[in-house]
Amino acid sequence: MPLEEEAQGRKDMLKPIGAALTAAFFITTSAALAAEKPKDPDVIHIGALFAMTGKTSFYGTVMSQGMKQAIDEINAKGGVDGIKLEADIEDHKGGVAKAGVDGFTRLRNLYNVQAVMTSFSPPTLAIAPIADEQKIFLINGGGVSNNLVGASKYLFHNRSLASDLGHAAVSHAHDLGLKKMAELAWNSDAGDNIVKVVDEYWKKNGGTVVASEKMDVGASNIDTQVAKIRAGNPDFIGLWLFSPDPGLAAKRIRDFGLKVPLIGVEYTADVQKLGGAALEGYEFTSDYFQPSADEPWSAAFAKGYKERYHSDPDFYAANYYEGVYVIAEAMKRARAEGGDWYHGDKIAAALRANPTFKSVYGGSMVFQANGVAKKRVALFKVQNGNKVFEKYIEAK
Amino acid sequence: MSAAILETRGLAAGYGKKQIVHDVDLTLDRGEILLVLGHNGAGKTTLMRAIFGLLKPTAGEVTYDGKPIAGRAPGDNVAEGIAFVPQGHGIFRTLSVRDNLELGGFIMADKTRLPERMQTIFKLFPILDERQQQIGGTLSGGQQQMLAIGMALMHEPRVVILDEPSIGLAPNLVDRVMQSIAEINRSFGTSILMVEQNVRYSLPIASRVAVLKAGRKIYDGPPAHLQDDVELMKLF
Amino acid sequence: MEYILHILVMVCIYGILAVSFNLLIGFAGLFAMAQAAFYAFGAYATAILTLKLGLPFPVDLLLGVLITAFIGALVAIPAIRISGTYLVVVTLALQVIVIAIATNWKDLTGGTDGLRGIPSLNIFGYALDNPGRFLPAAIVALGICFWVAWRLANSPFGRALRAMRENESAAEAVGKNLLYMKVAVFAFSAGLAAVAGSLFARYLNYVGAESFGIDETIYMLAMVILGGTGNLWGSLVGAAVLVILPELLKFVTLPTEIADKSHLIIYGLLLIVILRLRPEGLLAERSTMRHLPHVDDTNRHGAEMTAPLPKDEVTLSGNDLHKRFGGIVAVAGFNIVLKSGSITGLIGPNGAGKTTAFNLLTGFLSLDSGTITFRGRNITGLKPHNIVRAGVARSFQDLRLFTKMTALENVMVALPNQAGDRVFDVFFRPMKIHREEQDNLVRARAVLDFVGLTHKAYETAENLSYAEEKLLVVGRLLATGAEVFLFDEPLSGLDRTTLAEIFPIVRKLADSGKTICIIEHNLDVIKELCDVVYFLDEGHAMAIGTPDQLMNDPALATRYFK
Amino acid sequence: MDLFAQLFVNGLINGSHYALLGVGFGLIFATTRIVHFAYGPIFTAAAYAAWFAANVLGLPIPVAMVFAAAVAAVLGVITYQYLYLPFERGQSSSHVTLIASLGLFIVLENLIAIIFGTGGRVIDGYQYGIFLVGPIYFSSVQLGQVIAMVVLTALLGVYLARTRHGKAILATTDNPEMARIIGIDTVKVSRLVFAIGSALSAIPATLILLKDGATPSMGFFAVFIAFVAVIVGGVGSLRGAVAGGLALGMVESLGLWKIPTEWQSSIAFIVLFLVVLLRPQGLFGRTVS
Repeated sequence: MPLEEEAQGRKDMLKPIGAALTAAFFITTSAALAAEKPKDPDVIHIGALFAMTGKTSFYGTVMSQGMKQAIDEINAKGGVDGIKLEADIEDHKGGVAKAGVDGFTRLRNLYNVQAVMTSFSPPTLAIAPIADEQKIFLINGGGVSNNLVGASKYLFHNRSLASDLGHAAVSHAHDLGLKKMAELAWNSDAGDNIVKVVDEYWKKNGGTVVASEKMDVGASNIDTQVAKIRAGNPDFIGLWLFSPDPGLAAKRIRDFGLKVPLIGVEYTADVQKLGGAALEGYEFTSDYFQPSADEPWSAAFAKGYKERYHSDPDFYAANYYEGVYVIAEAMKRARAEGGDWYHGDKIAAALRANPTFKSVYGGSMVFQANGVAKKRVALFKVQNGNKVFEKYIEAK
Repeated sequence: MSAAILETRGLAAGYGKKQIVHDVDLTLDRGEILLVLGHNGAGKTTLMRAIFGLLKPTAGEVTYDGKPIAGRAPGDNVAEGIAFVPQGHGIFRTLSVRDNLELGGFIMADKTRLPERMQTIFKLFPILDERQQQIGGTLSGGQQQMLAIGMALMHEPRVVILDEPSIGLAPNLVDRVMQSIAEINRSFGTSILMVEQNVRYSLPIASRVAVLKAGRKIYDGPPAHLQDDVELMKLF
Repeated sequence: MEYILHILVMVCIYGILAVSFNLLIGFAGLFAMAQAAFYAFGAYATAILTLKLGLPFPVDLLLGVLITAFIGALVAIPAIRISGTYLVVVTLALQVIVIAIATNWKDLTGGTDGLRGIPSLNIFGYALDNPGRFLPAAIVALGICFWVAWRLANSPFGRALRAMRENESAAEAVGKNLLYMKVAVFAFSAGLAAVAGSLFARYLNYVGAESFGIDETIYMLAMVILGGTGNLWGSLVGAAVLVILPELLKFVTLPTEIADKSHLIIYGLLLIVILRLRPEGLLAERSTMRHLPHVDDTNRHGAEMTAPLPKDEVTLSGNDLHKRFGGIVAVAGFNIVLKSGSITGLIGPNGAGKTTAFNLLTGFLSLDSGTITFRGRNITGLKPHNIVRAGVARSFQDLRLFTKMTALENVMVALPNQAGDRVFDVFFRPMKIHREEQDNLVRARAVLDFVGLTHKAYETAENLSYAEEKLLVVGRLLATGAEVFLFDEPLSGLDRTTLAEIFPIVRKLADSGKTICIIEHNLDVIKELCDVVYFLDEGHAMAIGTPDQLMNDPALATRYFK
Repeated sequence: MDLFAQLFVNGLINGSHYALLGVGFGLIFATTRIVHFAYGPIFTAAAYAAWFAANVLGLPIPVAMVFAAAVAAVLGVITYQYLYLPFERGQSSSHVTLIASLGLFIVLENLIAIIFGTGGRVIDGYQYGIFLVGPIYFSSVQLGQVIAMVVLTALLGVYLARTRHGKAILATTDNPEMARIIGIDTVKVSRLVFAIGSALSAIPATLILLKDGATPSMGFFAVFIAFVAVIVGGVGSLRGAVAGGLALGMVESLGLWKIPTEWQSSIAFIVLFLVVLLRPQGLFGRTVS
């Protein structure tokens, strides 16, 4: 990568940080001067629990790619105050609690990991009590289950949860004046959580749910579900599914001759690949932002990713990429406090002390008291095989 | 060329740790019916299986036409003219009589001769002709045994090994089956190695008899001598 | 190091699972592929009972075990009717259905999100909330579960289980209640798996459906097969190997993208290689009799085993028995009366219905019509094992020995009224069982003496010679302590010398007042041995008389004797 | 009523797919008595082979299908020769072979994920035709699934009944020892059924690729449903596998008319459970003693 460009990227990425952030920086730095000399580890191991094998190992691939890109970038710039980062990735086999605990225990014991990137609900919920006890900083950029909120006091999320995404999606449908909703959801925590939120909102606002169908994660045969949805004669169809299933669902729905709007919460390259033309006009809410010239960090990330992995970054790659930066930044701040800083609780405290972080999607994100980063949820529409930003949706 | 077509020398066989047949010498001469008598558990079936290659002998030799064949795959033995009729239902129970017979000629190189062979067998067992399309498993016990023998004859074997063809048959049928075996031996010149328990019906057609007891041969000679041997006859 | 402690906790949990599974697969021969479902029941019971009802330890554990054991007992019911591949798929289906329920009954189970916040185990205010603290508890639990399984496997009940595995009908024919045994072993296996489930819930403080899927059952199956079926220590070894191996493989450093997948590939290959090298498992099955003391060969004789009974009393009688199979009449209007102290022969051509008659008399086939009485008591319609207990035992033409058990075990398993056949007594009256085992050992040795197999007592049945097998059949039948013995061709295939050994045995039995009925083809034997002979053809008795009378009957001669 | 008609058609289509999977798996199972779990990843490999042929080599789809069948057949034969046969020769119990098969399942599935990546694969630019007959929808691929099932099972039926090799297969299925006695090389027959059964799996695999795309884990469901179809229909019967597959597809589809769709994956197993309990030999099976 041309050094010049990289330096430029770094300069750009500093710009959007507001004055408050700069002020905070000064405060922490001055505090550090007063504190004792920081006790540093030789290497900072950042752990990860991803779906490296099994049905959903697609996620593990993109998440680990985003993560490693960030780590390499940060190391290239000298790491965290000169300490290099290292990624240690463990496999939770697509959300198996026991595998998650196995991996988590390894990470802590073999690498003295203090910060772990996690994904999927069951393993995250299973490690949460251990994280509490052992004071390990956790950050989740993938799981959307509302149950994750508050599972551990050290658990943070740099992605919007199901409630926010689903809420935004149906409030948009409501704005469009649609009345009859049919929904197709994953038969999993992710799908269930959205259905719960969405149904409640929709019924409260005078809509009817004409069909509420479930599909297994990665199921190939959803003709029955689509037939039942069609029989409900809906005004629109909510796709509470995640990659790559919205693509498959859209295709099958259009095949069946259903022309009503499709509104969902997910869009990735795989979704587009499987959905193809059927996705034209598909609208979805996401906390993702289009990499563009206006958002130099986004653009730099997307470019770097493409160079490394020969494909466009996914939303999930971006989140875990961003997550590493959050960890690194929080560590920097914790280290600035001096002393025996290299502990998950210290890192979490540093995050809570100043919950504003730069987001790879542009602007900044603020971690709320419940650990969830408040990101702007935006509405996109697929046009000519590309997503086009429409508007931000305020949570109501 | 020696008179023997099939010969074993010091043959031993068994299953796992259990040795069942010990050191058996048998000689089947061309054109004769060698009857091997013995009770349940005497090792008759094990011996036949070891000769035919369904079971690997643990020791000893088997020669066919002077050529060693011990431990060879059954398919090779069939191809060279040995046929085996196993105990019980030696047929394919889910297939028709016709299919069974055709399968009996599976290794025949010249498939055009199948119909002709089948006619020969129908002549021997007319009932099979009548029941060509019937499924094997639905035949009566006697018919099944005839079919089993018919299958073995399809590829014109020079030696037929029969393992207790009388088992499970009513006495009048036993006689009928034995007569057929004698007729096969007579009209086709097929050498026959037959294992039996039923002395009454099998002895009359035998050219020579061997007696097996606890896996060892205890007698080998003409049937007449056996009948005279009171002690031996008491075995049965 | 905590990591190692964690792995050891996992070894303990899977050790319990593998041991419990081995009871079903290895000992009872029941290939039920729903073990992870039982595991799930235990885990969810603890999760739900502690979270929703606030029940304290060990109430949740005990309730969970009881509920799961009950469900296990229910699963035994299909296992009565079906076996082999069909049992595998039915239980597999059950496993899938249970997990679907766990996933879809969201109010109770939390769906795929699962249930979290299950309280850690707390022993006297000391929370077992990390691997180091939990491990002792896990070891204790494994120890207890292993002991329970071991006790069961090595009890008379375990012996009966193995007999059932070897041959169900033969086990029934020596008086074993298959339904009871299957229900009991399923209940125990499921209950033990539930202990593992409860531990799992307490250890992880979290329960989710994904932990109990079909791949878990398969994982446990691999542990049992790899360790060696029918060997409980093997299951522990299997569990340890299959828990530790994947962890070790993680130390094989590979590029991130392919590391975990490659580890699985290596794991799969190693599994195949180990199975190739040791197809019988790492630890093969051993006779459970080894721990029994050998009894001195003091002169105990069979004579003492049977107190003489009064003779010439009618014991077993069958009246107007009928049985059809589809369109074929097997038995039609058969009447038979057996008397104590006499030997009755049953002859007739193949297909005459002799064996069918035995099957009817002993409950192995149900009658179309007719009645069977034993000493005036109507025993029509009783299950085979109850008929044996009433006093009528039979042997099989094809022997049906328990081939992988020793001669001694073959006999011991057949002894009547064993308290050790009841799982309650196995656990709650150990001294009684111990004494009884000593007595039974003596009795079994006496039976072996009686049939002349003392020197083969510790030989596995499959390694016996044919004649010895036949003798063992007789011995096993004697051991049932029945009054009436129905022998299906006990003498065929035996040479003169062996016959000479057996004749006095049979005669002695009759002299002691036992009732004996023999199916036989050998007329010499009939002549020498029998008091009365029934000539059976076309499903009923064509003639009854002394051997001489029948053999001189010209009508019969043309039919049968020629 | 429209819904019912649509669900009926769906059932027929999916049933055909299941039936074809069942026929391939069942042929192997009935003849060799091997519970060939690795049938799953071989099915997956066939889908990827078709993808490779069509997308990378640019071959037309029918040719890609044939290529996939060839790849699957080779994989099947290799599996038999180097995995199952040594176990068979060592006289291992069927359970040991089953675990070994699962081991191979793990190996192959992960190998495919490493080679082809974990994302889904579709044939670029392929668009199937869509038919809307009144209220009933189906696509050309789905039509293909039904036609493939009818044609291939008919061909297989004729092959088995009429040809020398086919009869050798039937004979071995009926009684392997008797087959050896009449001179059939049962090892060769096993190789043959592994080749045919695996090649058959390539057809539904390619159709699924066209319909939904391929993923490395697609084989798990395939082998399971195949196994279930065979047991429901009755082991050792071509008719049974077809009937079992169709019955499963129908019950699953029509069952979901009233049952919530989250139970989709369990319906087949509930059917299996009931069928085996009530009629252990399957719909068309004969009791195997």
